[in-house]
Amino acid sequence: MKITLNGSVAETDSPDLAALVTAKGIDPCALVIEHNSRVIKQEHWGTTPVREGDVIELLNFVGGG
Amino acid sequence: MKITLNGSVAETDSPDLAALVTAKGIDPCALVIEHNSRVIKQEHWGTTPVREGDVIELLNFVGGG
Amino acid sequence: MKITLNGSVAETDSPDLAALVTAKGIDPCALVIEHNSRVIKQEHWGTTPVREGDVIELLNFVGGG
Amino acid sequence: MKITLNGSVAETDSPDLAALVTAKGIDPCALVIEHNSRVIKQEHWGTTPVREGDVIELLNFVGGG
Amino acid sequence: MEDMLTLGQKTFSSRLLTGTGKFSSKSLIGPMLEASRSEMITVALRRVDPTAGNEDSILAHIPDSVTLLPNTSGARTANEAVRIARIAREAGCGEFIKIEVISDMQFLLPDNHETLKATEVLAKEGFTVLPYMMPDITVSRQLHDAGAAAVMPLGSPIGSNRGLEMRAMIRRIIDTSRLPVIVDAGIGKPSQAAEAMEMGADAVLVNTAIATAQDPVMAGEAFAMAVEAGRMAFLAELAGQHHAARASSPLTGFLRE
Amino acid sequence: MEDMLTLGQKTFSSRLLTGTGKFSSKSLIGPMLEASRSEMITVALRRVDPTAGNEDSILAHIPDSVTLLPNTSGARTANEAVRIARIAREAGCGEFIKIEVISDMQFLLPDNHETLKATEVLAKEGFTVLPYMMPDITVSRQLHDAGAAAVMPLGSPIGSNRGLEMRAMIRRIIDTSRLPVIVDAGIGKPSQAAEAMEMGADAVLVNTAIATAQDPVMAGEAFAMAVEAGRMAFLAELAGQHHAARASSPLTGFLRE
Amino acid sequence: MEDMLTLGQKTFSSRLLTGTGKFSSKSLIGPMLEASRSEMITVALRRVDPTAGNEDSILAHIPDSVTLLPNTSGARTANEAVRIARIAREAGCGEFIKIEVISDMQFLLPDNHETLKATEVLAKEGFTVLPYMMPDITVSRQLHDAGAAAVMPLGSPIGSNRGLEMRAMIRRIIDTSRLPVIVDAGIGKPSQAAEAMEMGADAVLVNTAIATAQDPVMAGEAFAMAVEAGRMAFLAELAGQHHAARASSPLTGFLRE
Amino acid sequence: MEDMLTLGQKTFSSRLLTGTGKFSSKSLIGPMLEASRSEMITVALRRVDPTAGNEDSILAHIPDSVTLLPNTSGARTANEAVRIARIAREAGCGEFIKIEVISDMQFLLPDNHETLKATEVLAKEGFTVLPYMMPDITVSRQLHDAGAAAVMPLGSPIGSNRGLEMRAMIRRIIDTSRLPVIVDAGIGKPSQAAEAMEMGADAVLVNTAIATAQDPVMAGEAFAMAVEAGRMAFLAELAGQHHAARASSPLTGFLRE
Repeated sequence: MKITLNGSVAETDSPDLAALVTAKGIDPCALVIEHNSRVIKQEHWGTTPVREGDVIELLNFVGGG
Repeated sequence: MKITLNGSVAETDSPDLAALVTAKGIDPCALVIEHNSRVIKQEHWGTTPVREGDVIELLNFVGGG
Repeated sequence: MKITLNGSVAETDSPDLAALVTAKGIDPCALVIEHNSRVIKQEHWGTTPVREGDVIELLNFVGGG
Repeated sequence: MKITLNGSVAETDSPDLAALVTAKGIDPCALVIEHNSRVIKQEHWGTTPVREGDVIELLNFVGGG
Repeated sequence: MEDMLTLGQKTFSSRLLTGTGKFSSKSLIGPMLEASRSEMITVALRRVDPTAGNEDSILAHIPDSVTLLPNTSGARTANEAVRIARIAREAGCGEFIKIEVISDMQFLLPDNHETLKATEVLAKEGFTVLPYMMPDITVSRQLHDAGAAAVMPLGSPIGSNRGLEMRAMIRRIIDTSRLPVIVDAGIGKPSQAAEAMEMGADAVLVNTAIATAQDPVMAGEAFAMAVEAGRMAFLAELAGQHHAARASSPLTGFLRE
Repeated sequence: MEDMLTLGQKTFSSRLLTGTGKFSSKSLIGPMLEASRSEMITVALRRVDPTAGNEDSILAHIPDSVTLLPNTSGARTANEAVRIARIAREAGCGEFIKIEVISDMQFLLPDNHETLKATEVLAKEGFTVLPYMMPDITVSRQLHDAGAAAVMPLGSPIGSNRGLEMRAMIRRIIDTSRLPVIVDAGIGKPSQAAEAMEMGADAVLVNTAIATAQDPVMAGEAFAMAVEAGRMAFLAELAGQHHAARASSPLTGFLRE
Repeated sequence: MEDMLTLGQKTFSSRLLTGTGKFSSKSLIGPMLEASRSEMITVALRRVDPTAGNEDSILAHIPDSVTLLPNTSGARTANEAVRIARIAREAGCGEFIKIEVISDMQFLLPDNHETLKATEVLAKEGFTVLPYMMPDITVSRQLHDAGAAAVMPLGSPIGSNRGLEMRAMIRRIIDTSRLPVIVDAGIGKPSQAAEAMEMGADAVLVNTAIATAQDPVMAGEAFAMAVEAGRMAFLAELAGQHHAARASSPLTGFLRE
Repeated sequence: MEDMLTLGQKTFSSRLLTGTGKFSSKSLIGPMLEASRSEMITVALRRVDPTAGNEDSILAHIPDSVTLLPNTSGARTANEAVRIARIAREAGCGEFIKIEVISDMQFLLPDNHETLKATEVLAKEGFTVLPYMMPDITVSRQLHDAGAAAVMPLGSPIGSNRGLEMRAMIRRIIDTSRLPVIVDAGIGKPSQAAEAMEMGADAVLVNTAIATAQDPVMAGEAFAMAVEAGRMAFLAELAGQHHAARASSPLTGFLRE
């Protein structure tokens, strides 16, 4: 299905956020996920389904002044 | 009748702006009159009646930076 | 006899520097004595005679930047 | 004969300063000549002999601040 | 040399704007304008004080050749500034307006946001808007987009004579602005006016320093010359400063073997 | 207004001294002098370079109406400076001499003590001595006692265009000196020249900033105007700076009940 | 001496805020925090770059004892800043947020009006809001009214190390603000941090100067000492400067008749 | 880190020299020395005033661990300075002497030439000579050749608290001097002491600013920290300033398509 991931259209078949993170090979620790404008806590990634047209932001903290 | 003149209530019996200026003893040259939020050109002062409750500002230009 | 003490002429009958200091009622501790342009250590004040015309400076350390 | 010209030893056979200037091909106008530590006015160059060991400075004015 | 300053529809050869405030006598304004060759001067609008007696109007001291620049002093909001501007124009003062909106009564520093709102309204109404502002690049760009004819960043507080305290930001505004930049307020000495022009400012506005000098007429001439000197230095492209010294006379060892 | 500068036996109406160093072409010197109305200009003395070919002398570019100020550049001791001064005078350059004794070859800063010694000798010989110096009140007083005609404290290193780095000490010299004070070296912008004059300096000497500008003639005119502006500001007695703002328009609340 | 800084609900003994940007290695952040004893540090939020590989998170280098101050860098409008702030809080970063709204991409100067709007929203939502701002007294007062916990006027552009270019306005903000004043951005040397504190600032934020030093750990300690020195000088009430000299040794003529 | 200052035969870990002048009470000197960890302090020599009564000596307030630095204040010539120095040494004050020769009684500025002459004499006699001087590169080099142990250029007039007025020349002395450079006089704030150290000065001497503070003990500690901060910044090699901004957070557009 098509989703908007970090601002660009992406193709995925991950059923939920946890699967999406694994599929993308991203270190889950300190990862922040905004799912359709709501931040999802890590414990709920596995139970948050990914659906056609979802807007998902995968974020983390970096050095900044 | 009562009017609001330069922000304070005033009593006058001047029928028009020209009379009001004379009554107040103000030099008409370079005087600016705002009558109920409209500026009245000097040639129309004599034909602009003063009525109960009018809001009148008598203004002029002064030194400023 | 007459001596020059700290820049002004003074009259004294003190036989030696130790006596002079006592006569002047000056605290000897941290006092510096220049006798005819030579600094005299405290242990020699008692054995340094004061003679007519001697030039003596009684000095001490004060606050300075 | 040998002279010291502008700080370095030089060989010349010019009998006088005027001849020296010509020999060196220097524009005489605005030229300043110091001959054995004395400045020689231009009208005397022709009558000022150059002798063995003379110290001669040929100078002029240049831009400076 | 044709080096003119254009503001709105008008073109000026003088880059020194002056003001009418604080003169010990109005009769000094005429001679000051002549000595300074200033072509634009500010005036303020106030309620008549009937008790004041009939001294002559400030306008009587300003020749027709000099463009009037009414300011909106006294305004604390965009709406008040807009109202003053409209009265001034209807009173026959022309299209020029200096927007001055001040809510800080201690240092008399302008309110940039209210100034921007007033600029938007008055530019649409055809005024030639000269907004007095805190030096702020973002607001400077917004004033351009709102239709201002120039920006007037302050050097330091009004009447403080503290010069170009805001030098660094003013320079950035000059380097980025698509509008003429007129440094206004706080310029207390000709050297400061010259420095602003050397930085590339298009003009400066000086009132207090001229009006409060022992000799305002001579002071006006002095500022005029300094502004021209600074402008010419800008046009003549002086070299920048160097860390080291650079000999101005030849360094050749001299009279030394 | 008669506001003249007197140095030795001569009186000048211009307070801008210029220099002949560093011009891309000597032919610019004449027009620069005309534009700047400078009445005194420095020249240096050097050994002829026979290989250089016969270009015309710098003197040919300086009108007789302008006073020559030969400098002693190249001298590292008082004796060398004295010798150069004597040569310059005997060569017909007149009585004026700018003493410049430099042993610091990195920043070209003057040696005050050697400068003082040379001043003593040359003043006795009837020269009009203008010593270039590190700003130092003690030495300034000694130069007066030695017979100098003025003191020339530096603003910053020669040719650095760094302006009045030594501002604070120069001001103290101006406030205490019984001789005219001419700020020399480092003045890179008209605003800096104006500031020196506003402080009460009697004149400034500018060479590098004029000679190295893209347009030296315009730069000369710019500095001339700035010097005059600063002088007029000094005479017009401008007010000092204030900590707080001082309204230039009336503060009466306006159009507000 | 108990001299604490209170921001929102928290109290700090250190008045030096630091940042996590620009370190050559994240592993320097821990030792720097220890050396500087800084108790609050900024972090930024960005999209994950899957290509970047899995380096450890910046958060792993910040001990729990140090308060996180997420910034809204990247935001060009109030709405974007609000969104970033909410994400940061929901991600567990706590109540503190540094609002940074920048539309000027050349000098990275903040947009005061958008910053004010974001402050109003976030303060209502219970954030402890620290807005980064152009030094502007009017906006400073409005930020107070909008519920900010402090104001963060800039000294000079981010990362420029130009120090307190805006000194004069910052001083006025300090003198009038009812909120703590934290000088942010541009502080490049300990002396500049000390000067801000001597003026009465409540704290300073330093990132670039520490992170880009050859030895960031030593630099962090240096800034910490300078901030404390400046604070103590403020508390110890040093005397002001004098026009004249004041002898520090007795002036009595000595050894002289 | 072993970063010691060596003057003559002695080595110091503190780079803050202090003075004993102007304290409201001598009893503050001990605690100030403890708080500032200063290891060298100045004292002056004066004729006893028999009428003054017997207050305790200044020396009683200075622990043996602190090196005495007698000054020659009061001297107007090299000879007077030499005489005072000899008396101080014979009185048991050790080898250190601060040469202070002042003929300018208005601004108390030193006489460099007399200072140089005194240095030559005293260095030959085995003193560790610290000459107080006008910042002058030529004299600085001559003082080195004359055997001084350091040079002490002034920041601004004694007791004026005007800071580093002579900044530009002091920097040049630091960059060229083969002797330790101790900035003396006029330092009125910790930030100014830090700046001197950041420039590369080896130490600073502070008296008035500490002694006249409301709380001299806290002020002493503040200056000590500032000196250390400035020194560490110098050693940590901070980056220089940039014309433009340098983002401290990533500039990647964020949350924006």
